[in-house]
Amino acid sequence: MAELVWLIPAFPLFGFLTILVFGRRFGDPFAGWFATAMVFASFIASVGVYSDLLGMNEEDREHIENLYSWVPVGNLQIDLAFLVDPLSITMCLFVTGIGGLIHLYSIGYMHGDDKFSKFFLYLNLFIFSMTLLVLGENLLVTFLGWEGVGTCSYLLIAFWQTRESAATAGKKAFITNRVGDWGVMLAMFLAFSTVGSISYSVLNNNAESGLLSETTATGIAVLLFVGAVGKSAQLPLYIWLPDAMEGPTPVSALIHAATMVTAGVFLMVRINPILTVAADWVLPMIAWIGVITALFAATIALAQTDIKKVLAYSTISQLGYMFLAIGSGAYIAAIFHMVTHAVFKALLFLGSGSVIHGMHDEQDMNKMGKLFKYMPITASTFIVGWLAIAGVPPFSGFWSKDEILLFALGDSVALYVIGIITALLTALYMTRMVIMTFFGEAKWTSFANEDEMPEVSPGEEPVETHGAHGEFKPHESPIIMLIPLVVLAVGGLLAGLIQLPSLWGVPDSAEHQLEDWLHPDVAFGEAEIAGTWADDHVMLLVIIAISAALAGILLGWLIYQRKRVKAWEPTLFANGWYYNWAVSWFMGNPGREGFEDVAIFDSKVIDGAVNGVGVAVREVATTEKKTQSGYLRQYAGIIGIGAVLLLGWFVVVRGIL
Amino acid sequence: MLASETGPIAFPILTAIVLVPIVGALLVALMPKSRPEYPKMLALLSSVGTGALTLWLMASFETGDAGFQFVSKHMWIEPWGISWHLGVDGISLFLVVLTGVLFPLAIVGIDPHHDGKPYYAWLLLLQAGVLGSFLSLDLFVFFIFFEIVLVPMYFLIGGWGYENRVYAATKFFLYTMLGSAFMLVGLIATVALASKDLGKTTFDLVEIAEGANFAASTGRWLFFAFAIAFAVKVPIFPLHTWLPDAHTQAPTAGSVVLAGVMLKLGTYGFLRFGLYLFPEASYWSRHFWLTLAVIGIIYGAIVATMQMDLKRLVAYSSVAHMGFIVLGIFAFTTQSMSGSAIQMINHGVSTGALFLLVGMIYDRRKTRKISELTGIQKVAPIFAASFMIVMLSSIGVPGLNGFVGEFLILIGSFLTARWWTVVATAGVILAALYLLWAYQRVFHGEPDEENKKFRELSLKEGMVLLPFLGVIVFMGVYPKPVLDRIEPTVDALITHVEDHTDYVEPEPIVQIGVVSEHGEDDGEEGEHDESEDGEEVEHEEDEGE
Amino acid sequence: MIAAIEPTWYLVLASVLFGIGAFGLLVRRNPLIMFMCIELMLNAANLTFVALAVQLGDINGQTAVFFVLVVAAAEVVVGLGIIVSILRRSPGTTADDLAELKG
Amino acid sequence: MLAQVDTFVGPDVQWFALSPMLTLLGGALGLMVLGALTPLWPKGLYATFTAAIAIAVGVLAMFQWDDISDDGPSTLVGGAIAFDTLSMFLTITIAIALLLVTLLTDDFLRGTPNDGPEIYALYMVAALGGIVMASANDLIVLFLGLEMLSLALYVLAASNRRSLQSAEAGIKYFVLGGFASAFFLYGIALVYGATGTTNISEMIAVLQTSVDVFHPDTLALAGIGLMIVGLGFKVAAAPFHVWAPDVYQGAPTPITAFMASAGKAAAFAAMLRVLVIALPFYRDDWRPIIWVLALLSLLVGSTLAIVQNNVKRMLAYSSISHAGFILVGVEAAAHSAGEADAGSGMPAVVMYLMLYSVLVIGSFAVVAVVQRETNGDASLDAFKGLVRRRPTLAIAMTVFLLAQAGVPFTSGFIAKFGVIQAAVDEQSYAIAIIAMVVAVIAAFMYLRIMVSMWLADPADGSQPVPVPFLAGLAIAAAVTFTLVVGVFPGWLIDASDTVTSYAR
Repeated sequence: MAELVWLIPAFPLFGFLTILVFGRRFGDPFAGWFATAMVFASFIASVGVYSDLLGMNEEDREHIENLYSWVPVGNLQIDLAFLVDPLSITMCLFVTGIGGLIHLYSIGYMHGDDKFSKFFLYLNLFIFSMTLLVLGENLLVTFLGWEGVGTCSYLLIAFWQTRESAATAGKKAFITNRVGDWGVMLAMFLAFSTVGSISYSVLNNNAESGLLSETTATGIAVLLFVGAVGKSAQLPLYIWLPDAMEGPTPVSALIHAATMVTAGVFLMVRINPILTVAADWVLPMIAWIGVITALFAATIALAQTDIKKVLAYSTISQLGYMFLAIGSGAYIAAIFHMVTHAVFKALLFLGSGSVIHGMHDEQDMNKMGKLFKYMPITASTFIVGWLAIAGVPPFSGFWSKDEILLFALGDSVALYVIGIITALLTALYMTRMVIMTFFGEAKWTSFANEDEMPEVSPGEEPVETHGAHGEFKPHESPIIMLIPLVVLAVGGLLAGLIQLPSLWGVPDSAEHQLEDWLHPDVAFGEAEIAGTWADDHVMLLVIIAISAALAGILLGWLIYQRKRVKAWEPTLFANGWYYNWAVSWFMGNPGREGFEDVAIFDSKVIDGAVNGVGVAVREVATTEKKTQSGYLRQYAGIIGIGAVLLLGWFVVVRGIL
Repeated sequence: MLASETGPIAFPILTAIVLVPIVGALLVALMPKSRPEYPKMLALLSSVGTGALTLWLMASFETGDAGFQFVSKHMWIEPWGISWHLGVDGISLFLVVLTGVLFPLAIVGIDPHHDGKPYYAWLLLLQAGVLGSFLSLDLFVFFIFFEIVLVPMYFLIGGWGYENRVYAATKFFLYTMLGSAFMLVGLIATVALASKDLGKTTFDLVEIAEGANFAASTGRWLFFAFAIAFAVKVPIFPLHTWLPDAHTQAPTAGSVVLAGVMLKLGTYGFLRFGLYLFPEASYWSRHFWLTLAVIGIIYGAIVATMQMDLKRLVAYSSVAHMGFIVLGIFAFTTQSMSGSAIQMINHGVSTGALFLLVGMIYDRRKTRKISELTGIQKVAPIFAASFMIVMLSSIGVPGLNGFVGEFLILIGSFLTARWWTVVATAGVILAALYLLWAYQRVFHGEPDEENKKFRELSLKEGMVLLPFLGVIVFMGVYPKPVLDRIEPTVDALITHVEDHTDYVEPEPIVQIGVVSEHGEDDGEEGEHDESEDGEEVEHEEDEGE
Repeated sequence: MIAAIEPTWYLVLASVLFGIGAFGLLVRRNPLIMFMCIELMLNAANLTFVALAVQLGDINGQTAVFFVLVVAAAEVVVGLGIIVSILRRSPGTTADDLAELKG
Repeated sequence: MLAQVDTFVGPDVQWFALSPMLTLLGGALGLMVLGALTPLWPKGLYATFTAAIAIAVGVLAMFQWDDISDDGPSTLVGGAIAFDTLSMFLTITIAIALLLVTLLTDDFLRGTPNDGPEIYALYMVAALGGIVMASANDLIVLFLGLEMLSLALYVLAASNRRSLQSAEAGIKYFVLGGFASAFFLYGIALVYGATGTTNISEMIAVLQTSVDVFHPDTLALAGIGLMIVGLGFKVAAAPFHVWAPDVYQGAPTPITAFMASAGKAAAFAAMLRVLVIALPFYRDDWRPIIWVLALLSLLVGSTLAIVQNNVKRMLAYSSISHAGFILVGVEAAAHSAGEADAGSGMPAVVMYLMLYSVLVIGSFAVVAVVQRETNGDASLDAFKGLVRRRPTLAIAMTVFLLAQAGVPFTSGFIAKFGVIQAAVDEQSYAIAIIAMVVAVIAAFMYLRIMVSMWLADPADGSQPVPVPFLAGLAIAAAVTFTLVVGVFPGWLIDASDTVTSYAR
């Protein structure tokens, strides 16, 4: 049923339109159920297509579904077409799958919000755009989804738009992404001007068949990477993602952890032949940006107190890993980590959401602790996510991260070392987070006691729900929010199975399933690992990786639980190396002043010139006016002078000369 | 009076399209003062009639025909060789339709503060003038319509505008008149010089463009005489400063029309009378215009960011958007020019809608100051939503109309004007900056006392906005029907330029290479391949392989 | 035998008269005198006509003088009428007093 | 000698060909005599009589036109009068001006001591003088016509005995006019000395044989210079324009209208006769001067106009800048003066004259009507909110102003277009562009008047302006003419194109 692929985006679109019209009548919670149903329907459609592809033999697993001719002008023939192949379907599966779960979760989370239906309106629009993005057969369709998800992200970050910070964060996200889009658009232009088409099939074919010159390939690759950096929040454009946590937590989970932010990685994999043809400095550049971002974000995550901020920076860090993978030519690994990360990061976010929910919208970890007792399910699922991201076997994170590091070592030792250090830091800050939230002593009670002071009239329902307040106990979230947690926890545990390495004890049939599945897509670009030193010493690497993870956890345990070691959280980290601060300072001061100057130039100089002409004419006229003095004899004089001048001309100039 | 009617329709529809509003205006003017409601009904009637005619025109337009259709030509001022020569082609068609549709909406949607009668009369005259200039194929006829448009607009701004209206109206009138002063001289000179080639004095655009060939230097002088007038009208940096004042002070309908169709007179003039009459000169001077266009894009956006007044902001955004259109025109590729042609429509729709919305804001709050507006989204979500959609289209978000035009312009310009395009694309970022910032300040946040009373979109207003939103989405999702009608004309125009210059339009050809082990075989022999395998490849693609 | 005076001298004289007339118009305030200066200029023109007619041996130049004289007479009538009407209203009015219209 | 005297035969006079002039003459004299002999005629009858004469003149001129187009141009009365379409075109123009001004005058004089035949008689004398100027084929005749016109206008300008301004206008006009015509006459004399004749046809013949480019005749050149002074004064071209604003403002409004229309037309006709027709062989000498005069008139006229507050004065300055426009046409005509293909300069000029005459009379007519309400005040304030006090009047004025600004679909645009076209055909682009740019400055002045009519609120306590029937008729006629010609100018262009085949 590959030709029915259009159903995948169709369902969420239908949901969007329906809610657009009837949203208010559906209300809470039906609108939510409806939207969720739509996404799951689309998931089922994906599964259908997936099974269909499975049925085919490998080389046929590519189908272009052409809906209609979108922008046809001269040689530029752009169709609204979908490309069905293992990669896009893989993306569809986890986008719609995880998306569905998060929809479900949101029904509980957003319950009671007066813009309930609007929330699901945006969510469905997002899923629609995201599926377009991954299914697109050419860069423009992808870009359609690309901008679509960007817009939804803007709308959802600023969902609670009455909050100044939320509105600003939304704007910031959109504009920062635009900077990346600039690259994507130019990449399209370059592709068209050299290749004459922007459809993946043509581009990749030309790359593989050598029709694509190295310079062009480099150009396209780098420009697209600029876009990816924007969308996937890498250095130097990551600054929007931490602020994006202003949005409702499900949004953070869905858009800013699981799906949208991975679009950049997806795009890189999608065009991996071009990356391969491009100049030999492109891939290392990507790898280095990735790994540096990973380390950088990890250090920042180490010192955050806002539970969501920690997860945000950890997301950036994990995305860095994926780009490290891309840069090392490990496209499979990148996708693998994307999937596992999507699962456990969504899990963590939803978990944190559940915590925040239970703590009455408290996000500061300094006011939490000991919550395991009050929300056991949330806590235990959260712990699964923690172990997964920390890279403890057999949890999914371990497998994907390990594979990335393997390839990184195949590329260069430096990358590997930094990767390992980052892994250690990851384990550390996640441990810190888990302990501060679920273990240690309950810091919120003290707040509660404070609030029991008489001036707060008992029974009054607090309007502003920021910060833990009196007469409350952290409570476990409703079942509807727990189901997704559990499902994802299972996923977080098992996701590794889709791509097991060839190790002792792993049945051959289970090995490298993802690799085999994605092979047609990445065959050209995938780096060759077999035979390298790294490949020969896999076992050793595994041990190093595991020890790093455990070291991180142990360290965290010593610091935050046992308090044996003093916590080292420099303000430099807490403030994110002051990078964000510097950028906003630049925008706010020199940037703004520059704009001001231009505006002043416009009103003073350019418009001034125009009005100046008018003034000048008036001046001339007023001086002329004096000659019209009204005195008869002066008039006669003027006439006489005129006559003399004329005679001068005629007699002297024309006559005598 | 020799008459010649061609085209599928028997009666001179184009002449009718121009005359109906004039008649309407006269009738409105003759209405008795005692019945204040009649003028509006009458104006609506005539404008709707005109709109219907234009729609009929679009319906019966021959797709794929590059030439002029429904041509109607009558000798008018014989001794000067001037004829009433009207015709429509792919470029002008949609501008005519836009003009036909925009006015009824403006008349329904916005009621004047006072004196309905003259207001509607001027509005209808304005419509007639704009339609006339879009349809005329005779230099003289074009000029008189191009010029007459000033008068009703002057009175609309001056009579129904805001605090600074007289200043703005006068500035608008004189500035534009100054531009056309040069055009008139250039126009007459063109005819005089062409008469030597043609052996007769005629103002007929087609005859001159096809028959006359000016010496390079002469053509350039003449072209610049025309170009000044168009550059003021567009407006191209640095001749733009009349626009913010005119927009800010004009009544809402005035702004809508001004942004919607009148600015297009400039860009349309460039296409029809610049490139068509003086291909050599316009190609020779392309870098000059490209540079000004790009400056306009960036500059307009930057200045827009700093505006305190919503209308001024939108006005400066127009400067930026029109810059894109000029860029596309002077890039001389099928994509870019088609993009410009379609972007004229898109900008007309989006910016027209924006001004409509800003006008509604003003009617409710009696202020356009961004600083005095806040939190409107909370009190009027539907209003905010419609504003959001229009804004996104103006930002150029894919799936909405604004993007299609900008994308085509840029991707086409990249072929011939690479570095200009690179800079212009950055303008897309700025567009997001100033609009989103303004949106945040006006709609986000908690509403204060005054803004709490902000009225939600009324049904009537919604009905007026609906067509705009419909077009915005449709053109973004399925622009093919429009492009199919525009492209042949654009191609013909480019061929015309190619015939008169050494310019050859770059046309990238798709090739499919043989995938070998590691792409060892050099792309050279592939690069310079002939086009036929390119063709068949395209066919394969259409079938979806 | 007295040497005949060259016609050229008459032309010079005429131009001098014309100049005097013009100069007088510029320097005198009394409307009547200004008016007389105009007459002087006209007669300078007449003199030129006659002199040239003699020089060219052509009669038309002299006939022209008669027309001019008639015209001059008519001017006297009109001019005096206007001037008198002003002087009657406010005696002793000079040309410089009539400067209400200006700018 | 005596034998010759016996056989003396006067020149044969084609009385019918002279009928327009004779009609006017008869009308003037008749009105004077009858008016003197009979008691005061009933209201409006003098005007009706004059109007009838004007119409008759126009109709007769049409007849002449047919004859001329049948058997070509010729000269009358022993070559003193040129009998060609140029003169007839101007005759018709002046007749139209006379007609409109008469209609306007009737009500204006009501209740003033001048409410008698004299004014009308003077109109007709002036018109006659103008026609003689336009059709003179002899410089002396031209001078006579000029003086007829001028003397009549002097009197008319001063005719309002109640107003000191009128008297001041009269004396200024008279003294300066006399001054200028002295220059003109002296110029004629010098040219006569150089060519030995005052007859234009003979002059052309003489110069054709004798003119020597390398040793130009200084006498003739000086003469030309002096004549240009005289003509420049009459057409109010800068720097000889100084009289115009004061006189136009001071004189009674209908008379101003007559000066600005018939007076200007006749003067420009004379200029064409003297320079373009009589002295084409010196065209390279005098064309630059015309160029400069045009430039100065355009600049001075439009710039000074925008800083005025009196509408009459504004229109005076605008008429100066219009003179500049017409001079652009003369300059164009100069390029091909005397050649077989006379170019489009002269037609453009004469057409401009006719169209502008109607426009300016219309404008002043509105001013006159408004003045009646504000007892003589013609300042911008007097026009405030006119659209509320009398919409039709405001609309009419708007039409006239827009036409003067050269907005399409009005006669003013056609006029400007013709002139610019003529200039461009002769490759004098510079002056053409300058003229168009200056027109923008002038437009600002027209906009100012429109603003006070449309956008300013009427002064409180201002009553609706009553429009007297005949004046209304004149205004309506002017508006109709302006718009009709603006849309269908073909016939007029055809007519004006014939003036290039003038009598030589």
